[in-house]
Amino acid sequence: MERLLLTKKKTIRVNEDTWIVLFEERIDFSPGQFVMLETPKLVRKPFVLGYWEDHTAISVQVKGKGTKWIVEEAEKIKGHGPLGNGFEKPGKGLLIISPTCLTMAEAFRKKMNVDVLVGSRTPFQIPLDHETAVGDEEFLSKLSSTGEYDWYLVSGSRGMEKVCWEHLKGKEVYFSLEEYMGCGIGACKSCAVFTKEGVKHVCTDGPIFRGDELCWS
Amino acid sequence: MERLLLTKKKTIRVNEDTWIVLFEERIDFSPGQFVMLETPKLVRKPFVLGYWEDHTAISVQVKGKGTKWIVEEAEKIKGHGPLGNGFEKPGKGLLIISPTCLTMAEAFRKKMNVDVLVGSRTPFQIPLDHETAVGDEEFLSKLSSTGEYDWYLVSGSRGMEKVCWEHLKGKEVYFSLEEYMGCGIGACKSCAVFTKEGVKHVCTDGPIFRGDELCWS
Amino acid sequence: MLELKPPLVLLSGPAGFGEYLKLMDHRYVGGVLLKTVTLHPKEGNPTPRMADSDFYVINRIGLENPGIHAFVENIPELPVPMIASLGGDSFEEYLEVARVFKKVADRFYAVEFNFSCPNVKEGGLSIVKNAEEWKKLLNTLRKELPDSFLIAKVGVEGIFVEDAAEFVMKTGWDGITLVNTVRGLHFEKDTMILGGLSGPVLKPIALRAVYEVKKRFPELFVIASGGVYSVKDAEEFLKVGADVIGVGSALFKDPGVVEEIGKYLLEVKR
Amino acid sequence: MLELKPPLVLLSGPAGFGEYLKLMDHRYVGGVLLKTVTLHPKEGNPTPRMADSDFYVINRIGLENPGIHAFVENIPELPVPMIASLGGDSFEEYLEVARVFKKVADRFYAVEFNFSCPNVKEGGLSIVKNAEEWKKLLNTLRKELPDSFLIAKVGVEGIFVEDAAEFVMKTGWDGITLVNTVRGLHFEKDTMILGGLSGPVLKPIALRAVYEVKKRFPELFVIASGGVYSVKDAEEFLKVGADVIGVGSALFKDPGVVEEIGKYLLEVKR
Ligand SMILES: Cc1cc2nc3c(=O)[nH]c(=O)nc-3n(C[C@H](O)[C@H](O)[C@H](O)COP(=O)(O)OP(=O)(O)OC[C@H]3O[C@@H](n4cnc5c(N)ncnc54)[C@H](O)[C@@H]3O)c2cc1C
Ligand SMILES: Cc1cc2nc3c(=O)[nH]c(=O)nc-3n(C[C@H](O)[C@H](O)[C@H](O)COP(=O)(O)OP(=O)(O)OC[C@H]3O[C@@H](n4cnc5c(N)ncnc54)[C@H](O)[C@@H]3O)c2cc1C
Ligand SMILES: Cc1cc2nc3c(=O)[nH]c(=O)nc-3n(C[C@H](O)[C@H](O)[C@H](O)COP(=O)(O)O)c2cc1C
Ligand SMILES: Cc1cc2nc3c(=O)[nH]c(=O)nc-3n(C[C@H](O)[C@H](O)[C@H](O)COP(=O)(O)O)c2cc1C
Ligand code: FES
Ligand code: FES
Repeated sequence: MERLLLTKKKTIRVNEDTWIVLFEERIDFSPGQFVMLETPKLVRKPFVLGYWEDHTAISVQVKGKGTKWIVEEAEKIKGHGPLGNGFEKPGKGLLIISPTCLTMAEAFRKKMNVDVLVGSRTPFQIPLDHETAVGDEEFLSKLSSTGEYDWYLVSGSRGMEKVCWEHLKGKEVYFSLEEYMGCGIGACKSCAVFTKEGVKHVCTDGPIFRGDELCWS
Repeated sequence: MERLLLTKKKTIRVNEDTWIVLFEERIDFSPGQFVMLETPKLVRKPFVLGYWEDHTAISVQVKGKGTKWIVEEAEKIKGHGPLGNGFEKPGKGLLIISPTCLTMAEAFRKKMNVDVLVGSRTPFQIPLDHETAVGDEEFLSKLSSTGEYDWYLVSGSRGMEKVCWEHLKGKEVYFSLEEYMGCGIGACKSCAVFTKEGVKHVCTDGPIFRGDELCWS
Repeated sequence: MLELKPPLVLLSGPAGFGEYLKLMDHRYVGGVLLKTVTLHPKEGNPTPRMADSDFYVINRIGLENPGIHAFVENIPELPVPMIASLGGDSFEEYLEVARVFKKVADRFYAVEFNFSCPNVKEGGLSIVKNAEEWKKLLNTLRKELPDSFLIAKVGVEGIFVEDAAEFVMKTGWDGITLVNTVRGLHFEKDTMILGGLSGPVLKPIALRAVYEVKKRFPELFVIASGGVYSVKDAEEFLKVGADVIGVGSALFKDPGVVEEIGKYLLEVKR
Repeated sequence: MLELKPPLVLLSGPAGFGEYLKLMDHRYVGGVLLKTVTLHPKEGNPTPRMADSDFYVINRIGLENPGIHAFVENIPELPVPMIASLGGDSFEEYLEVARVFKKVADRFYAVEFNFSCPNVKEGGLSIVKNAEEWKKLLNTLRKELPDSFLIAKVGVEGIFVEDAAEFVMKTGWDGITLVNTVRGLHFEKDTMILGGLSGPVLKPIALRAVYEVKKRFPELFVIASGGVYSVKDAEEFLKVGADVIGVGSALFKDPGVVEEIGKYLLEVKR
């Protein structure tokens, strides 16, 4: 982990509200790790690291002021990282992700044997060499017809997580969690997740957790 | 007094930090009156009304965020006015002003018999058909060599006001005062001026006061 | 209950003695809280008396006002309901000001007592800090003005708003205005301005105050005061239970927005 | 006097147990105020625990901490001076936490007591609201920890900071941290977050608090807490008399700026 100063190289639009942002600089990270990036907001914002077109890259869904700035205005971006724990698994895995994890998926493909299912609410604006689904209906049907994998990693909205947890009952499923983060390094205790073993923190104990560790309610 | 919506027509640079801003709309006002204009700041800001190139206009010295916005970014400007009392005097008068009152001077020239002395800290970037002075030294020398007038009106910095009060002792001198203003209409009591008759308010009792009414210290 | 249509008041201070009504459509203003009046006339503080930053307005007007005697001789005539605001520097002054006001009390919809005035006599910061003395004052004022709709205006300093609300309830007052300005210090270049903070800075504080008080005392009438600058702000204060939305320094930014808030409140609260 | 070089501390909470030091040059950090520790371990509140707006950060962490017993068994090893922060839910808890802490007190430069914790036992909002009980607690803690540099952290609610400072002085404490977060309410879409406000929102309030306290008690050691996000902010707090500049939520924005503030303080306060 160190302080970063990243230079935006280019942005690529993925769907209605998500962009891939490529950086000039390379960051040495393990799949699953993230960075905290400074924006005009008061608190740095977390983004999962990945690759695109051979560059270190993130995918950003525009949600508020900070993400809008990253996509539209930023040239240089301060931050710190890589943060959190990397993830590595033998066997064949399926990543079930939202478009904000497209870049992360590339990082997984470099190190692990994975297939990818990307679910989006709005049509994709670039070609992808993954299984894709647009809208809930198509997503659910594709989810039902996936083959068997040794493990699954889900990274998307809260809704997507719940649906997958139901659908993949009994399987080895992991979740990359999103909680509001203040520091990303274990200092502030804002990113709590209540697990069966008690309170843990997404930034230092995650971001990836085994589904059966979590309290589903 | 009414609510205004003004359209910026054009800006003309007067010196290093002052611009004349012309509006499309005409406002019916008396010389000496002002408007409160809305900017991105929380409180509307006062500007003396005047004319330039046959348009209703103000002169704006860029001091902070609000004035910068008016000069550089504004297209439509909300406000209210005209506010304060107009001023009319028979006889021949001399206006001793800073560049922020150039537009006001035009309003006086339309109704009264006045000469104008404009003092600026930085060189003028447009030709003016007034007596001008750049820097303190030239200003003081021109002030000393002005002829006799029936009355004088000073409108500039606090420093300029003091110097003129000293120099023009015994004469009929008026001052257009500047105090921080919240409302411009007598509601908030922020624009107090302590006169020999007690507390008055720049927005409702002024903005122009006779020099011998004021408490000089 | 005090019925104001819309449930929107211009707050004491920024509302002056009604000057802003000239710039607004009266249908959208439920009432005006007049500038606080004290026993003796006050000249107010030296200038600068106000400054504004990105998210607050700070003022140290110093309660410039004509005094209660001049006030009762010369009550403003306004086209909307008026609420008087009274202040004092000591127990005795609050009481005296209430006595003088009594003669004209029926000209007002309600009367608000501003309890954030410095308590000079006791050498303290405000009458609220001495809970027992303040309760006594609340009781005394209630008896002095038995027929008026009595509203106490309090801030977050020196007392917890929950406790203030409890005292106000228990002494038979009708309402509370939450919150008054919080003391602040602002540097304008090298000049220090010590004053009260208004505007957006107060919004989260006032929302919390209204929320906590309404949670405990749903029947207490609450005027929200702090950082209402938009319809969305007004909506948030309604969500936490405010009965009336107060707007103060937003008038300095745009009386038109205040009208919009009034329009919105007329629709949702008809 | 507590000598910190530079006179800059990372404030309790954002500073965690020193994690940010990994991202900073230690020469520019005078000390770290560790996260508040309570008698019993606390799991903290449900999420969301924090949100940020244009001019404030709001948090409702709920004092998640390992409890004093685990803490004293596992004191962080940090490359800069450490100040402990202790909290409690009642008179007895404060006292008990101090007793356990006593064993390891010499490992710390100073100890700060966080007096903004809710006072559950008394059913009140904070121990400060009952002046007599709070004074008694201050006296008791002073006797319990006779050799520690004792700092009281207070907010602006429930008490006037001037009065709080007077009590702290009179009971022989060494310093005061001004101010703790102010209670606020923030809407994140439709979700209400009730928490404490930090960041720019606190700057004018904290400046005023430090100014008023230092004016009355120049000899009282004051740590400034509230909205220091730049060298200019630090400069303003020095002007009003702060002995030490605290930075909290600015860490979330940019640890680099905190270093810059430290550099600046090393220069002006060598
Ligand atoms: C470990 C982790 C990794 C993430 N990786 C990515 C990623 O690769 N790509 C991506 O687009 N997004 C990612 N997110 C979510 C992303 O951080 C938020 O969408 C972003 O912070 C919103 O910033 P904003 O300033 O635009 O929104 P704001 O204006 O601050 O808020 C807009 C909305 O976003 C929510 N929000 C704010 N901060 C967070 C947060 N930290 N986590 C979740 N929701 C938040 C708010 O509650 C609000 O509803 C990640 C979150 C976590 C915790
Ligand atoms: C009756 C009146 C008429 C005026 N007419 C003009 C004019 O015609 N042209 C012109 O350029 N300026 C005029 N001014 C001054 C002008 O209003 C301020 O310079 C302006 O408000 C600064 O706004 P800002 O947002 O740029 O500055 P801010 O960022 O708010 O502050 C910058 C500096 O300006 C000072 N300031 C802020 N508001 C005022 C104010 N109301 N009066 C004086 N100083 C202030 C602040 O103390 C600060 O030092 C007039 C002022 C008054 C009272
Ligand atoms: C210039 C000014 C003067 C004020 N004067 C008074 C006053 O005399 N009495 C009072 O109770 N409140 C006074 N206030 C406080 C306001 O009534 C109001 O409570 C506060 O500004 C918060 O509301 P706002 O954020 O909408 O401005 C004043 C506020 C300002 C800005
Ligand atoms: C996430 C967070 C957690 C906090 N936890 C504590 C705490 O445990 N104890 C404490 O005394 N103050 C705590 N505070 C308050 C800070 O120490 C500090 O007083 C406050 O944030 C104001 O400083 P700032 O504006 O620089 O952030 C916390 C603040 C934040 C933002
Ligand atoms: S984000 Fe601060 S502890 Fe996880
Ligand atoms: S500016 Fe409000 S009274 Fe003059």
